[in-house]
Amino acid sequence: MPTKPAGTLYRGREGMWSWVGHRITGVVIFVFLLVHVLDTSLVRVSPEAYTAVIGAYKNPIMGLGEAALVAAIVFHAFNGLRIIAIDFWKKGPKYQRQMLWTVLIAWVVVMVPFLIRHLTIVFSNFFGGH
Amino acid sequence: MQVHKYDVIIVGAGGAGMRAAIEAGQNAHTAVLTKLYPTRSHTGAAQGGMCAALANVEEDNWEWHTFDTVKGGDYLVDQDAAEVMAKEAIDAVIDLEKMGLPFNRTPEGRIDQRRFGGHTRDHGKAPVRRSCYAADRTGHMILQTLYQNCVKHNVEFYNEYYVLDLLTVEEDATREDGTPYKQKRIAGVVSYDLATGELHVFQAKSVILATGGAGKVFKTTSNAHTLTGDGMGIAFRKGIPLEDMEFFQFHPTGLAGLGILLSEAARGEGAILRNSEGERFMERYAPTIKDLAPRDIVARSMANEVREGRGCGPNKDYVLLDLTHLEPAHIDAKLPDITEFARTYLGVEPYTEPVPVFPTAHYAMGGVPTNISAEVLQDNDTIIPGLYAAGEVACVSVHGSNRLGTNSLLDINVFGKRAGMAAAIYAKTAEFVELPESPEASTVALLDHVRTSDGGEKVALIRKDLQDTMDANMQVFRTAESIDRVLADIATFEERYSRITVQDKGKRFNLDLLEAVELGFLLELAKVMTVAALHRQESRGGHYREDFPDRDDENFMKHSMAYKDAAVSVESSAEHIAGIRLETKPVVVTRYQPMVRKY
Amino acid sequence: MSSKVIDAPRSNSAETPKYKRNKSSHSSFEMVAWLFMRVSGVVLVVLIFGHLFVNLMLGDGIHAIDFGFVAGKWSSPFWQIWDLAMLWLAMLHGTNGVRTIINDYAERNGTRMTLKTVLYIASAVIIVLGTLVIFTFDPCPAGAVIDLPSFCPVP
Amino acid sequence: MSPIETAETAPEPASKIELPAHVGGGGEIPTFDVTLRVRRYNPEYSEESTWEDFSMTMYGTDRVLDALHKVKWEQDGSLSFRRSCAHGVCGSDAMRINGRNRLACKTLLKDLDTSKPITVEPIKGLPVEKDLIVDMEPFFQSFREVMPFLVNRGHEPAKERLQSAEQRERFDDTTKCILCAACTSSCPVFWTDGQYFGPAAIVNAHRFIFDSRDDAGDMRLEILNDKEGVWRCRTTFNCTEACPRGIQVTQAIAEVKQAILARQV
Ligand SMILES: Cc1cc2nc3c(=O)[nH]c(=O)nc-3n(C[C@H](O)[C@H](O)[C@H](O)COP(=O)(O)OP(=O)(O)OC[C@H]3O[C@@H](n4cnc5c(N)ncnc54)[C@H](O)[C@@H]3O)c2cc1C
Ligand code: HEM
Ligand code: SF4
Ligand code: F3S
Ligand code: FES
Repeated sequence: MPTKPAGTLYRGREGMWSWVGHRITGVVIFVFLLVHVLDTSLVRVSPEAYTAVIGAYKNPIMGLGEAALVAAIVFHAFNGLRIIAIDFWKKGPKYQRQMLWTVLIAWVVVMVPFLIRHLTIVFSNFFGGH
Repeated sequence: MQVHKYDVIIVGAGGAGMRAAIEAGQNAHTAVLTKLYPTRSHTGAAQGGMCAALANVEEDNWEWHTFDTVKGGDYLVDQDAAEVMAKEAIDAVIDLEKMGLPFNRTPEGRIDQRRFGGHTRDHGKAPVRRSCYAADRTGHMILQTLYQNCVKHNVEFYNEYYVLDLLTVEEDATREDGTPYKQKRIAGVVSYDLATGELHVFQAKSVILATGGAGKVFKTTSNAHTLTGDGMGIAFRKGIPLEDMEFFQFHPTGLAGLGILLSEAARGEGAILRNSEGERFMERYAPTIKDLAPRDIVARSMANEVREGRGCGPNKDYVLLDLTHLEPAHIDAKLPDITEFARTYLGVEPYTEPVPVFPTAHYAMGGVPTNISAEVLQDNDTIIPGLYAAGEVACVSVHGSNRLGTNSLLDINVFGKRAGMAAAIYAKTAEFVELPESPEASTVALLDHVRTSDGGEKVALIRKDLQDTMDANMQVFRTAESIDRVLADIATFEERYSRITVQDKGKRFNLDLLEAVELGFLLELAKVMTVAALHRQESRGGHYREDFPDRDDENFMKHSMAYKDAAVSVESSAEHIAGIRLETKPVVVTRYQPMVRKY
Repeated sequence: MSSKVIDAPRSNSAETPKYKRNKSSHSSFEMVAWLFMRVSGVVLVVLIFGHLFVNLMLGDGIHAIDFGFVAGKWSSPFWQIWDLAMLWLAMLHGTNGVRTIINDYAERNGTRMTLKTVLYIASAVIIVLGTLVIFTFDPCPAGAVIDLPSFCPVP
Repeated sequence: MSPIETAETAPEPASKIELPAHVGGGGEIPTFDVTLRVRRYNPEYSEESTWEDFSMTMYGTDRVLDALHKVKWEQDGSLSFRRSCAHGVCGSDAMRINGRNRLACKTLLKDLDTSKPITVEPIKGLPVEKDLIVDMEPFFQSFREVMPFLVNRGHEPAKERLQSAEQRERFDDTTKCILCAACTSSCPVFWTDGQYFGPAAIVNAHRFIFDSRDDAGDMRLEILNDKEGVWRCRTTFNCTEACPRGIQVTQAIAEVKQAILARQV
């Protein structure tokens, strides 16, 4: 029996792909947040447990993950502001495409210095050792 | 097969059908059967406007409007009907406004009006602003507004139901003078559900035909693929006459090769026509009004240029509509739609390049004869109780031999409303006519024949050949020889049609099958048009006979009435065509005696 | 002519019954939720960027984070409120976002209900837990083996 | 808009001009070969749908609709699709061409990449009936549910109701809708469960909500405040990109959202 619509992928434009990105980053952040609250709660259990878990964040794999998370948050945040502008600014819908480019540029502008700093710390500390 | 029972059945959901449905739906148990979703109807393609002597922007009155209509139709108009239409035009427009139609507005907030070809003040003294419009989408707005109001009034629609037969019975009756005759009565309709391939019989006290035009008998046409003259064809097969079928309007400016309409408003804005030599040829044909001459004259002039070798393009088969001397801003403001058509479909930029155009088959002036109450006539004056027709399928006749621009949107509203009201009133008192025994039998036979016939002929090829010969021989110039050629061709098409093969044998959405059925109607109508054109040995309005270039009021100031009649043989027919009997009907003249038609 | 088999399209079969619109809701919940997403979004930009900046960019970045860092922060009511607001807003914002996504993609009502129940429970647990942690947090627990923040009384 | 001017007010054009060579004659219309890859589906024979390729030679002015006709008329009569006006005003033939919703009659072949097969599929999210034909009932049902008609409770004037040109302009954009469903069936939210009212219904509600003559705006806003109403829009702009009439659909939806907000607070 036929079940679901099939065929080629709908070739949406910027608007659709930015929404796909927004949705995925939203879920990613949410899942992280759940975990993050749980691990932070360990401070209530005992400082040792917390330190142990936080230690796990300090290896380079997690460091990279952390970078990805920040990338996701920054995109989600900026694009969220774009969506809000589309909703409330009269000319928002007209300039949605331009605003998306602005979001992406702002994302790069924020991410580059952050990555430089963050990754240096992550890797220098790992290799340099404490 | 299922049988349904309604007081009123409306066939067609274009402007005429839905205007009728709004009236009938509120007063009687009504259903609308339509082969397209209502909003797909071709009324939505109309651009220019709908005229009424509102006098919102300058002095005007319905009497002038009547005169223009009569003169525009080259005096073949039934003047009582034209008077009704012009009078009720004002209410028709106001009705639409109250239903929500977003007309353009004057600075005072009233409905704005603009000029259109042939509409004049005080019997031809000067152009008058009579056309009410909504940008260049008047037809779209009318269709949408009517559909919206059908939704509001909960009108029942059967979408994608093709009506293929009228159920009529004949009773013996006597006229007042004692002569016996056969009185036709309407019992209902038979329709084919596209989705399932099932037949449904609808029994009804009143039936309104509103199936629109038949432009697809021609190749180059502004009409939709679906305008195959079904209503006319069905009525004709039931022995109901068709009136004035030789008159078909060719609109001068269709996109070359495609037929897509570029509104008359383009020339109103100052666009001009040029031939391959860059010459503004209308100066030769109509020295005073040039490019703004009436549609029939301009169309003939264009065709003549092409015929004399001054056409443009690789095949020298079109002329050019030149807007390049107009300001781009002006074009954008006034003609956004047509410029978009030119860009989209021909890749021509109207700001800088002239647009290829050629006359395009546009409007059937003829159709199922009705009186001013939209009642269908079975002969010159006997009505068929309960059967109504309105819109392009009908011939009231308010358009005579040449329809004025904007008068058709008016026609569908005025006579659609009249038909709807009359049908509901009739249904209140009338009894159902008993359905004939196995009412669907002839439709089943028709479909079975089409489905099982296996001679290998392709429907699309026959249709193309028909359209080619109609374009070549029955367009703006006609002669006895060219008409004879068409008749000879049609004879071969009929023979080929008996040997068609339909590839799709399924039941679901079998459009292949229906295209074959529609071709049957087209062939029938083409033949009627041609025979009637052969008979009319004069030139009048849209019908121009090169061998008889003048109007002949003495012999031909009358409507033609074509009947399907198996008793007519080649020998007994004046036109030597079997199966069609031609009669005439007098024109109703009230105030305006025929004059020479010049602008 | 070539032809290859692909999945059949969604069709009007028994499994997908004739189109039926859900009963209308007659409440403005969706509007409030929508509005909340925007308002909380704007506030979250400040809260989260501040949070990330302080945690990841200042000082030694992520490596500066340890029990002492957290304890130091939460000893000030300013950061307590900051993080509390962030927790609540982000959780409500994220929960509502995921609720939307479940509404969109869960095809059957049963699945939809189940997923949403799980979501709400999880969110409630996390919010309650987080709140408790922030308020009942003791920066200087007794018997700690590791270094405690310097402001703690030496045991 | 001011009334149409006549030729007298427009500049008088020259009686004769030089035409560039390419308009006066000559200039072949280019022809090219195309392959249409059409998604076929006919539950009478199989519950599976298949891709089928058709090759043909077409002209520079041909549209996808012409190619489909050529297939139907010359190669396979059973290929089924809806169409009527053939110039983009009736809304019959919205379909997914190379992955995007368009009207077949408004998409010229030459504007597509003809070196690869052109894919043609039914629009998404509505039940497919046969080949490119989908069941439009859900779509029209949403349309009907937003009360798409003028409601006026005031005193009926004898003549027309007055409306200023500015008031008329306010909802001009949304009067252009031809109900082709290209927007609704391009909306990722509509695809999910088909419950969302969809952009077309909102566009048609907008047309009346912002009509100064109408008195039922509140009721329509209430309808669209539903959980399947405007709040489900995720501003993906697929609808706006797909609309063959160039309606600013997302903008219209935003205006309706704001109208609901303004009414509640
Ligand atoms: C491009 C163009 C521009 C025009 N511009 C103007 C203008 O500016 N002003 C003006 O006054 N006029 C204009 N006209 C003319 C005018 O639009 C039409 O004559 C008029 O709209 C016809 O309306 P109708 O209701 O009779 O038919 P249509 O609107 O054509 O409707 C026909 C209906 O019948 C149904 N139908 C047909 N056959 C069957 C069947 N077998 N079974 C069931 N249902 C069937 C169809 O589904 C459809 O709903 C224009 C025409 C064209 C083509
Ligand atoms: C940093 C500031 C943030 C801003 C400005 C922001 C903004 C937004 C906005 C405006 C929306 C609504 C999108 C729409 O209706 O189409 C949204 C959706 C969403 N947000 Fe955020 N958000 C932020 C942070 C977060 C966080 C921290 C989370 C996770 C906990 C999150 C998870 C989500 C999710 C899951 C959605 C739903 C996505 C969807 O429906 O497609 N957001 N966000
Ligand atoms: S808004 Fe545009 S895309 Fe949507 S139905 Fe109307 S015309 Fe089609
Ligand atoms: S595509 Fe859908 S999500 Fe909104 S912007 Fe258009 S309705
Ligand atoms: S056929 Fe009418 S819109 Fe394409």
